Parts: sequence; C-alpha cells; structure tokens
Amino acid sequence: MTTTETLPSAKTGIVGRMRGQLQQLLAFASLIIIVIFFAFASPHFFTTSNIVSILVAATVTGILALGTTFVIITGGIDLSIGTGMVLCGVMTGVFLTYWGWPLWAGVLGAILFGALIGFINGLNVSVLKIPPFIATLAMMLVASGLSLVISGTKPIYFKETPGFSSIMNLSIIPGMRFPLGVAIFLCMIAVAAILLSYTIFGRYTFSIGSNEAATALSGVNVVKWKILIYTVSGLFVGLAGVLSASRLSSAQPTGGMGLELEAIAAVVIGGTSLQGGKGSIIGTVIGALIMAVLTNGLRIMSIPQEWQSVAVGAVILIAVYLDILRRRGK
Amino acid sequence: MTTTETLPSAKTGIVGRMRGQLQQLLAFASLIIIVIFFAFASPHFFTTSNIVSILVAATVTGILALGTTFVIITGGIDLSIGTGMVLCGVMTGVFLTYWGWPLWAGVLGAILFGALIGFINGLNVSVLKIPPFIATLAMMLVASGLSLVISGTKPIYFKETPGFSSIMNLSIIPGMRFPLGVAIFLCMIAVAAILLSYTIFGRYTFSIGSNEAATALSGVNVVKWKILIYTVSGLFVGLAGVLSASRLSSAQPTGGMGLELEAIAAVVIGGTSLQGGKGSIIGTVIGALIMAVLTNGLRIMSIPQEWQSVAVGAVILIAVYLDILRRRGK
Amino acid sequence: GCTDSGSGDGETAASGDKPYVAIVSKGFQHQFWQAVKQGAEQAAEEFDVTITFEGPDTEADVDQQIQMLQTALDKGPDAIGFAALDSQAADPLLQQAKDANIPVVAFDSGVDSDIPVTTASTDNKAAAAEAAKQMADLIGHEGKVALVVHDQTSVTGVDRRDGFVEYMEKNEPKIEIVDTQYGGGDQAKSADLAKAIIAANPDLKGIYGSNEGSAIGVVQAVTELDMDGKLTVVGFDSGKAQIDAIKDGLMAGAITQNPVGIGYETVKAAVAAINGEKLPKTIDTGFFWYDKSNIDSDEIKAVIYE
Amino acid sequence: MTDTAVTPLLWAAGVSKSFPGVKALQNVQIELLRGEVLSLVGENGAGKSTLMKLLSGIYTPDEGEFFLNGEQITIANPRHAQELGISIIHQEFNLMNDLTVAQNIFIGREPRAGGFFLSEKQLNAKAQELFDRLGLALDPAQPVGELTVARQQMVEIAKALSFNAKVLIMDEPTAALNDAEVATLFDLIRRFVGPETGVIYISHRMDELSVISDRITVLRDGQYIDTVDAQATDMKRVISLMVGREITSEARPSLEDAEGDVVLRVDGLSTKTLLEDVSFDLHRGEILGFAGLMGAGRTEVARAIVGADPISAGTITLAGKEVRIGSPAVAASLGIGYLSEDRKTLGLLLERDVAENIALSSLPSYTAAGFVNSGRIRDTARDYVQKLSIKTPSIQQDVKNLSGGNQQKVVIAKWLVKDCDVLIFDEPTRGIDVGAKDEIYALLNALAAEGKAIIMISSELPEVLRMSHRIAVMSEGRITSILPNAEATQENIMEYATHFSAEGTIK
Ligand SMILES: Nc1ncnc2c1ncn2[C@@H]1O[C@H](COP(=O)(O)OP(=O)(O)OP(=O)(O)O)[C@@H](O)[C@H]1O
Ligand SMILES: Nc1ncnc2c1ncn2[C@@H]1O[C@H](COP(=O)(O)OP(=O)(O)OP(=O)(O)O)[C@@H](O)[C@H]1O
Ligand SMILES: O[C@@H]1[C@H](O)[C@H](O)CO[C@H]1O
Ligand SMILES: [Mg+2]
Ligand SMILES: [Mg+2]
Repeated sequence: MTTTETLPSAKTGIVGRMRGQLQQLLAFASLIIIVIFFAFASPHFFTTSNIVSILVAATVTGILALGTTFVIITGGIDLSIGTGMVLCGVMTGVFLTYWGWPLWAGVLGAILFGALIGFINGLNVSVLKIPPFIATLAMMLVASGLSLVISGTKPIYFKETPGFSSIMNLSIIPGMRFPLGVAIFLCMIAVAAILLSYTIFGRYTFSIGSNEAATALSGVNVVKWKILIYTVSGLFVGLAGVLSASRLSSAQPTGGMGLELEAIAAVVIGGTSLQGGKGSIIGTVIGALIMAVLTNGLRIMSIPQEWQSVAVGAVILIAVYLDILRRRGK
Repeated sequence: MTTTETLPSAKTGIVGRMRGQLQQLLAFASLIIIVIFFAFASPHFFTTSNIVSILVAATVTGILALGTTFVIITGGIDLSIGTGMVLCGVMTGVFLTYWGWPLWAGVLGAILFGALIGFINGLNVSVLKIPPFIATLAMMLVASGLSLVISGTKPIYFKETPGFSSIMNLSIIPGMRFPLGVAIFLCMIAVAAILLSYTIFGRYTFSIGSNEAATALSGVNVVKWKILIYTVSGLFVGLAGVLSASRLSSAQPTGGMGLELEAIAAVVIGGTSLQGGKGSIIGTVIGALIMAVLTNGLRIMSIPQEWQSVAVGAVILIAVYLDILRRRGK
Repeated sequence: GCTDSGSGDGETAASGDKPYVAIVSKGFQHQFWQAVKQGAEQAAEEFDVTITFEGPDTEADVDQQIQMLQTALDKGPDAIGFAALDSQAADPLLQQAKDANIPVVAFDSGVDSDIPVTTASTDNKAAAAEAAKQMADLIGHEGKVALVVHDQTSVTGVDRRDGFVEYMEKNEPKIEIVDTQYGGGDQAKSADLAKAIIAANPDLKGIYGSNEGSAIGVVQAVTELDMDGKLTVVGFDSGKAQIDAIKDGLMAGAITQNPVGIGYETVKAAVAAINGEKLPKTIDTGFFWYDKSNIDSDEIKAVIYE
Repeated sequence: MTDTAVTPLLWAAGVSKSFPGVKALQNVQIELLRGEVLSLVGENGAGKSTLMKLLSGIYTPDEGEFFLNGEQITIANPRHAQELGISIIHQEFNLMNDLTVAQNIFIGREPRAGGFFLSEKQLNAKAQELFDRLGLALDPAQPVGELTVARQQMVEIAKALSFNAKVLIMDEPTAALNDAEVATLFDLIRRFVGPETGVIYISHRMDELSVISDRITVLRDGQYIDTVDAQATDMKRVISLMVGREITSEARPSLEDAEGDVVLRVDGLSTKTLLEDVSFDLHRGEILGFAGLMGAGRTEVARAIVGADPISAGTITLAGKEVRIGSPAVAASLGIGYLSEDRKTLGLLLERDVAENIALSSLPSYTAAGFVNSGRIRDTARDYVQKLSIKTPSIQQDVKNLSGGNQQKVVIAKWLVKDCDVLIFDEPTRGIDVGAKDEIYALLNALAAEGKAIIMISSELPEVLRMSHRIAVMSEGRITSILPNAEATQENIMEYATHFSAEGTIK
C-alpha cells in the first residue's frame, strides 16, 4: 500500500485502474498505524478474541455505512439510517413475536421493510425533489417515533423464535468464537463492492453523483435509478436492524440517533466525497474499521472516557489530513 | 448545478431579484399555516406567554443556525456547533466561576472562545483542505470531550456572578415576561442579515459557495475568507453557549449532540442549499421558528411524545415539499 | 408573572373538569420511565385526575427538559410532578410555579430546592452501596471489578457510580476498581465497552452495570466472550432481559427501585397538594436487592417490571 | 532593450509544461507586439490554453522565461497577473452562477459604501457604464446562472475588459457566438488595441483569423511551429502548418434533398417561455440545419423535443406514431439523442474517465444481467478515441484533464456510440479544430447516409450551409423559414433570422 507514491505516471490500462483503488489504500496506512500503535500500547489488543470483538462492534455500523456509500456517491445523504435501523429491528419483533411468522419470513420482511423506508426516501428525493438532507431528516424523526409507537415503548423479545439470536451470534468456526454476523458483514462487503464496481447500478451511481444533469440528458432515467439506489441502501438498513436485534436478542425501540453520523463518518473517512461522484466500498470498510479500532483500543487502554472522544476526533483529523497530503504529493 | 429541472428562463432584473426574496416568503406561508392550526387546536397556544416561550426555545438553536447559515452558503457544513456551544458554556463557567473574571470579560471570553473553535475549523477546512464534514465532525468530538474534561464532568454554577442569568432571563418589557435573550436573538438576526446582504463578507460567502475556483481565480483570497467565515460562525456559537448557560444558570458539560442537525435543518428548511451559493437569513429564521413552533404546539396539545417526532418529521416534509411545488409552479 | 392562569378555566389539554397534573420526568423511552408512567396512570385513574407524562430524549438534555417544564406551566396545570435533571437550572421556572400557586411534587432523584411540597425518590447512593456490598460478598471480598455506568453527568449516574465506588473504598481494601466506562445506557455500546474492559483485564472478577441497558450490555459481553459463570455481574433496575439473565445465572442479582411506586406516589401526593392536604417532606420509595433466591417472592414481584 | 518601439509587449521563450503522461508544451516561444492582435492556432490539445494559463498565473511553468515590456517577470498567481496588466477570458467559464452579472464582473473589486459595506447601486451603475462603453446589452442585476452560454461569454468578455489590462488574452471567445456577436466582439477588440496594448486571440474559426489578426502563431503537439503575417498568408497554409498536412475540403458540396420517409414530425410545438408554433419534418437520411441568432430558441426546440423542458402545446410524431416524451430517458429509449451545447454542465462527467463518458448513453447495451462488460467498453472507447483523434494519454484519463476541443469530441463520441435514429446536435463543433471538424463532418455524412436523421444546430453559417440538406431559420421562438440548401445563402438566412415578429408577420 505504500508503493503508490512510487508508481510511474504512465497510465497503461491496468495501472490506471489500480491507481484509483490504491488511493483508498492510503487510508489503509492510517488504519495499520493505529493498529500497530495499540498493539504496542496494550498486550490485550492484538488478540484473536479482541479482533473478533472489534469486528462485531463494526458490523452494524459497517453495514449501514456500506449501504449509505451508494447514496453519498450520488451526492445525496441519508440521515434516517440510524433510527430506520431501529425501526427495522422493531418490525422484526413484530413479525416474529407478535405475528408469529417463521424465522426466514420475519427476517426477510424486516429487510424488505428497510427497503421500503429507502424507497420512500428515494421517492421524496427523486420525484418530489426534496433535498436529501431534509427528506431523510424527516424520515429519521418519523422512524424514531414509529419505533416507539409500534413497540409500545417496550423492547420486544424473541421468545417464539429462539433461533433468531443465532443470526448474529452463532459461532461458525469450531474452536473459535467467530460469529455468523461478522461473516454476513464480510459477505455484504463483497456484495456492495461488486455492485458498485461491476454493475450498471454502480456505474449510474457514479454518473449521477458526477453530473446529474448530464446523466439525465444522456438518456439515463435518473429518477428511477435514484429511487433504486435509496432502496438498496434501505436493504442494508433492514439487514443492520435484523443483526442488531439478533445481537441483543431483543428489538430495542430506542436509540439509533447519532449512528447515522458515525456511519457517514466512516464513509467520508474512507475517501468518498459528500459532493458525489467519488468513492469506494473498500474505503468505507477501512473508515468503519478505523472508527471501531480507535474506540476499542482507547477503551482497552482504559483512557478516561472524556479523553476518548477528544482522541477519536484528533485521530480522524490526522488520518484524513495525512491521506490528503499523500494524494497531493503524488 | 446538477439539477435536471427546467432551466430557468431569462428574467428581468427586478423580477429575478424579487424571486429570491419570495422563495423565503413561501416557507413563511407554511409557518403561518402551522401557527393558525395550533391556535385553533389549543387555547394555550396563542397566548403572549406561550409565544414568548416559543421565542425563548428558538433562541439558542436560532443563533446557532444564523451563524451556520454563512458556512452552509459557502457549500460547507459545521457539525461542531452543538458540542462547541456546550464547550463555550463550560468556558463561561471557567472564566466566571473558576477564574473569577468580571461578568463582561467572562462573556466576551466565551464568545471569543467560540470564535477560536470556528477559526480552527476554518484552518482545517481552508488551509489543510480537510472536507468540512470531517473537520467539524472531529471538532464535534473534541469539543464534547473537552467540555467534560474541563468541567470535571460536573455542571458549573454561577454562584459568584448572580447577574449572569439575567443575560438570558432579564425581563426587559415591564409587565411582560419578555427576556433579554430573545432581544439579543432579534439583534443577531439583524446583524446576520446585514452581514450577509450588505457587506463584502456576505458577498464572498455567496461567491465561494457558488464557484470557489472561479472566486479564487478572480483574485479573492478564498483561504482567508473561508477562515473568517468559520470564525464568524464560531462567534455565534460562543454567544449561543453564553445564552444557554445563562438560561440554565449553569454550564452543563453534556448534551449539544444533535443540536447541530436541528440548526442545520432550520437553515435548510429556510431554503438555503447545502450545495452552497444560495441562502438567506430570513429563511433561516423562518426555518428555526417552524421547528420551535412545531415542538411547542405538539407539546401544548399534549400529543403523546412518541407521536410528536412522527408529526414533526411529516410536517417538515410537507412544508418543504409545498415550498418546492410553489417555486416550480411560478 | 403573566402566565396564562389555566387552573380555573377547565380547558386544559385534558378535557373535563378533572384536576390536571403535568408530569415532567427525566426520560420517557426507558422501561424504567415507562414503569413510572404506569404507576402515575394507575394513580390518576384511582384519584380521577388527568395527567400528561413527558421527558427529554436523553438524560443529558437539560435544555429540552426546561422547555418541557415551561410548556407544562403554560398549560396552566393544577399541579406539577417534576424529576429534575439539574435543580438549579430549573429554579426560575419552579419559582414561576410557586408564584402561580401551582404545587410541585418532586420525584425520582429529587429536586434540590424548597419549593416542592414533597419528594418521592430513591436514595441512589445507598442503593449503589448495596450493589457494591452484594458484589463484594459474591466475589469473596477480593479482586478486580469494573463499572459500566449509564451516564457520566446525571445525578443517577453519578450517585450510582459514587455510591458503589465509595462503599468499596471504605469497606473492601482488597477489591480494586480497575475501570469505569460510560455507555449511555445503550445495550450494544455497553456490550462493546464491557468487552474491551474484559479484554484489558483478564483477571477481572466482576462488573457492575448501573442501569438496565448497561447491565444487559454487560451480560451480552459475557455471553459473546463465552465467559458465562466466570464473571460476576451485578445490575440495576429490572426488565425482562434482566430478570431472565438472573434466572439463567448470567447475572448474580440486581438492585431494583420501585418505579411504579414512584409514579403512583407522585400523583397521589399531587392530588393531596391540590386538596390542600399536608404532606411529609420525603416519601422514600425504597430499593431492593433481588437475585435468583427471591425473584419469585411477592415482595420483589411487586417492584420489578418486565 | 529600453526602446519601447522595438521591445515586444509580452515575450516568452523556452516554455515547457508537463502533466502526468502529457508534455503539453515543449520549448515554446511567443511574442506579442504593441498594438497588435496575435492569433494563436493549433489543433485540439496543441497546448494553446496551457500556454495562456501560464501567462495568467494559473499554472507555473516547468521551464521558461517571461518578459513584460522587456522586464523579466514571474507570474505568481491570477491576481498577480491582473496586477501586471494581463487579463484573460478562459475557454471554460469561470463565473459564479448565483451572483449577478455586475457582482461577477467586479468580484474582488466591489465599490464600497464605506469600509466593510457594499453599494449595490454603485456596483450596478459601474457595470452599466461598462456595458454602455462596450456596447453590450446586459442586465447588471441578472443572475449569471440564468444567462445562455453566449451571454455568459459576454459577461466574461466584459469582465476581462473591465480591468485596466495591457495584455488581453481571449481563449476561444467566439466558440459560442454567432456572426452578429462576433462582429460586436471584433469591434471591441479593435477599440481595445492601442499603442500600449495587445491581444492574444485563440480561435478555431479560420475565417476569423484574417479579419482580426495581425500575425498568427502556430503550435503543434506542444511545439512552436511558426509565426506568419495574417494578411500576407493564405489560410490554407496556416491550416497545413497546424495539422502537418494539406486539407482539401470543399466549402460547400452540392447536396441533394434527402427524400426518405419522415422520421420525426414536430407540429405546433410551443413552450411557456419562448417557442411558438414550431413545426417541421425530418426525413430519413437528412441533415436539417438550424440557424438563428443568440436566443432565437434553437436550443429550446431541441430540449423540448427530448423532454428536457416541458411543452405547453404541440405534438411530436415519430415514425408515424405520436409520442409523448416526458424526459430525455424516454427520448433515448425512442431512439432520439441530444448533444447539448453546454458540454461542461450538461454534457460531461468531468471527474470520470474518457471510457465511462463515451459509454454513458449506451451502457445497457454493454450490460448483461446487470454486469457491465468493461472490456467491451474499453474497446469501443479506444476505437472512438482513434476515429475522432481524441488527444488523451489513455482512455482512463479523467475528462476534466482534456483540452476543450477534445472534451467536445468525447461528447460527440458518446452519441455516436449510441445507435439513435434521430440525433440532435447542438453546436457540435464548438471548440473543435479545423482538421477534426472535417472528420466530424465526414462522420455526420456517413450517419445520414446510413439512414439516420440529424438535426444540427450551429451558429456558424458556413458550417450550416456546408452540412445541411435543408436549413430551418429561427427568430424569437418561431421558425421563420425552412430553406433547401440550394436556395440558402448567408444573406437570406440572416434576413430570416432577423425577421422579428414586431416588424412583420412570418410568412
Ligand atoms: N490539468 C491537466 N492535467 C493533465 N493534462 C492536461 C491538463 N491540462 C491540459 N492537459 C493536456 O495538455 C494538452 C494541451 O491542452 P490545452 O488545453 O493546452 O490544449 P488546447 O490547445 O487549448 O486545445 P483546444 O483547442 O482543444 O482547447 C492536452 O493534451 C491536454 O489533455
Ligand atoms: N441554459 C439556459 N439558461 C437560462 N435560459 C436559457 C438557457 N437556454 C435557453 N434559455 C432561454 O431560452 C431562450 C432561447 O434560447 P436558446 O438557447 O434556445 O436559443 P438558441 O437559438 O439556441 O441560441 P444560443 O445561440 O444562445 O444557444 C433564451 O431567451 C434564453 O434566455
Ligand atoms: O433508574 C432510572 C433509569 O435507570 C434511567 O436510565 C436513569 O435514571 C434512573 O433514575
Ligand atoms: Mg484550449
Ligand atoms: Mg443554443
């Protein structure tokens, strides 16, 4: 990853392609430095068990960040992912516990409910032309209220479907506590990366973010694709809701507020531009990991909590600045 | 820049000018409708006392929104205003209670401290070229940590300077509970409006947001002006910190998180574009009032709390959509 | 003041001529607060008054609570129930209530002022000390323990931390408190930070979680690390997950307050105040240690909630 | 060196500048004398704009010396260039769309009402004064974003002239202008040039060069070729210096009317803003030219047809079937493509690469089961880069790094790749060099011969006359005449183009 700077400027096809990928890997350098620092600072940091803990902690925010990467590349934003996720968790509870659906149907239903939230956001942004910030802020409020209303301000437990908590927690590697949820996260990374890089969906995501008017005049049905992009982001929100409810074996109707900023921060730290047109999945993953590693490492070091947020803020600033410096240096 | 909508047709000078002003007045129509609705819905809503309550409730967020309007018009964003305000409140406590400064010096010091926060944001954005979202997100975290560190995680009370709470609470109209803080808010509206419309500062704010590269090519020192814009926004943050501490007769070291979204929402509801280049102070004021009236009205009507956020979300959506519809219709 | 004096006009937000009690609590989303609300509603039914119950989104949001109190005053209630996030911050408004002859009943953690006619509350410090005592007994009076607290600044957070820590410092010289972290009462966040504490202290004996979300988060961490039985978890408050954890042996036991009782007593006292009756200065609603042994007893069943 | 009569006004020598993978300029020299208009010509990507950006302080040279009035100078930044008296009109606009015309022109030099405060009144008055002096009909208080490309160009010109400039650089100022406006501009240039001043003028319109310039400097592939006297040199020779070969194309081939079936019938098309009762037929294999003055409504006709703007009345019939076109996406699905006149804001994804831009309109045909076949896209892109001789280090180059003319070729390639039955080209050769123009004309002819129907909007009358089977002339939102090529002349087109409704009825 440090070889980037020495790359020749001649751009044969492959090298040119790789350059884009490598730029994100520069954020990777920051991640590595942070990991090395904590590994030296605490003997308890670089253990298998703790690394799994970090991945578990990164899973829900990470999945939200993956989905919202698409939205941000279009130049939009989605503030509803945090409370939307909570609402999807509650819907899982409604489907499985209140309505007694079979496990697969409840999970699918909740994921599709996420898609519905995304679809409505997409309609508001794309058809009604409401600025994404406002449309999704409104959805954020609506979702947070509905979670409380639907659940009756009480957590919903999954008494009828004991298997539900396995979705996040089941150990899938014998002899090691590697939970299924993390594996799902890794799969979703692959899915998102393929979607963004190899499909027409990904291409249009970039085109719309790069120049929406020009894309529309090129005959692309921008309205339709934008709705689809928000809907796909909603699928990720739904999945995150299922996983977070599964982790806690209960649908908690509160919270979620603030999670959207964390997810968006992961995306932006990973080099995706809020102006749209630029971004990558690998960058988002690195961004999410930087956040998760920082939080975990500072806690392992027992840094007083009030100093932790100061440190996280400072490190984010430095990491992003170094990234900018190196890109400029090339 | 990237709208697919119908391109505006040529307008004569005056009509074109007025159009900008009218756009905000349309949001004003939404405000009026909301007020009328609540006035009919509850006898307690349209009373002098409650209207003053609404203004009081709008003061702190409103002042934050005023300052951040400038930043948003440049195409930037400031996520640090919420926790930054809290930090300024804590600094007021430090200056007045811990260090025993005279009232005027402590208040001035806190406001200047806000400017310092803004200045650092400006440096990060303008000189280091860190995206505003990241730079101010980092500052948000740093400020929230520092508030706790500096205050020792305890509220600071203003025992030594009893006059301090008058800044927000002093009744300035005999026989009526019209607090000084609201008057200060009204003054700041005027100051911000003049700054934005009639000064070189406002002109460059628009120019940078409209086309930063072209502004720089025109020989404007964009780096300097952007720092200044963030610094001025910081002054508003400092003032908001003083007023909020004064209102609560105490510097609360927590909270503030989420306030930035509220303030930014007020700005955007008021028609200022997050893309930059467009916006107005009157719009921001209307946006802040819409939010304050909604919250107050729903509470006055004793709507169950979980439904309140659903209602606020829905009304924001409808208000902004109507605004868009009317603009399009013209 | 020029407050719209609503007490007489009978057109309060709630209909009819029933007296109206506006309750402003410290929260409304938590189970704990829902239980308080439940108790309040129970009393409202019984004494034939209307109530409203609201509280800020988080216990850090002093400003939001002040606004709610202001709105409650503007509605002209016959009495107010109030659990202050910060008593001093509320002082001008309490004064306003007094001027308008609206009696104020303080509840939960109390209001540090002369204005309230009575206070129905839990002694959180004493309750936390009880949790510490139980913890010490459970781990054999020596070893390392840590705290996962819901909040760094609220009175309940601070009292439940300090009560625990002070007890240990005073009475248990061989017990070392290695870390205190704050998870905002959020289960997932509390679980993640408990896991970090456990990772950093492999010889940790026990963790105390200071409210429902914190305690359940700690249990979650223990399960995720497959450390069931290797770590003593002591909690606070109740709720279904916590009750299950105690029954399953994942949690040794917990302190519960009497939230339903708090709500009930608050409204009851408000009605008495409206009727001009004399009230005691404090109404101690008490706290209880419960574990596997007594969880099904009638005494405990009455104060825990699912 | 102190004899001002002999010292050149501006002189640069040994200038080199490279970008990653591109040697934009190598050891180039340029000499601007007092009182002259020096034209700078060369193919797309020859390095003209780069040289001008060095002179105006936007780029710093890798090598080279610069002299102004015989004194060596180092141009630090755009502001410094302005202070030195070097003013530039960029090829790509540098305007703030949300600001008014006057605010744009005087940005950084606002008249103050005292200290910090502005005087909008004074500002507008100052701008009006400038427009009066220059003879431009611009409204100082109108937001620039509402202006057409041509009017925005006027603002750029006014802005450049508002400085007390000694050296005025104009990078393709006429690319968006029609003949009448070009005449106004030339008038401005002649008035500007005096004993202490000079103009560097860049254009691809060869016919303009002998009219306006005193001398012509030719660049080719980033190298200095020669400087010739404009009056004494045949333009054919200039062109062969530019492209390194002889170009022998007929100015006006004789064209038969295309007699294929009617592909597109537009009937009574009107819009709220401008168009009134626009009707015409377009045949298979036909190139229908659209001529008219700035703002006549040609662009608006195109946008209305493809559904980019709403129509208030009228019908569109495609291959005999009436169609309702609500958006460009619908138009594209019906086989109608529109190449916009404003490549930067409405044509290109500047931050994306050449291949992606070329494939944008036809992506579905490179997609199977949702997956994009980038190998085939790259093949196509390479093919068109070669066919249109797009000068780029690779198809992976971001479009924003291409020269203006090469960007335009990318937009054209995008629509050539998409197999449309009806193609609407709005100012397709804007900023394209003479050699490449010929190649594009050949491609258009080939498309027409294949049976495609083409609408070509152009402000260059010779181009319209050369390419079109028939020519529709517009004035004030109406079609005032549709002339067969054989009957059309520059004169009668201009007559119909100025056929204002106030003066008489349309035939
Ligand atoms: N910022 C840049 N980065 C990379 N390459 C560039 C950049 N700017 C210009 N070039 C390249 O330098 C060469 C010269 O470009 P320049 O814009 O000077 O051409 P030009 O003569 O003005 O062409 P045109 O007539 O098309 O405007 C081109 O090959 C172009 O692709
Ligand atoms: N991009 C645009 N922005 C604002 N107004 C426009 C735009 N395009 C066209 N118009 C308006 O529509 C009218 C018709 O302009 P149009 O561009 O269709 O004319 P045109 O014949 O193509 O001339 P031009 O040479 O200027 O392109 C003009 O009066 C103009 O004000
Ligand atoms: O016991 C309650 C709840 O646990 C809440 O989370 C904090 O405040 C306390 O009073
Ligand atoms: Mg050029
Ligand atoms: Mg046009």
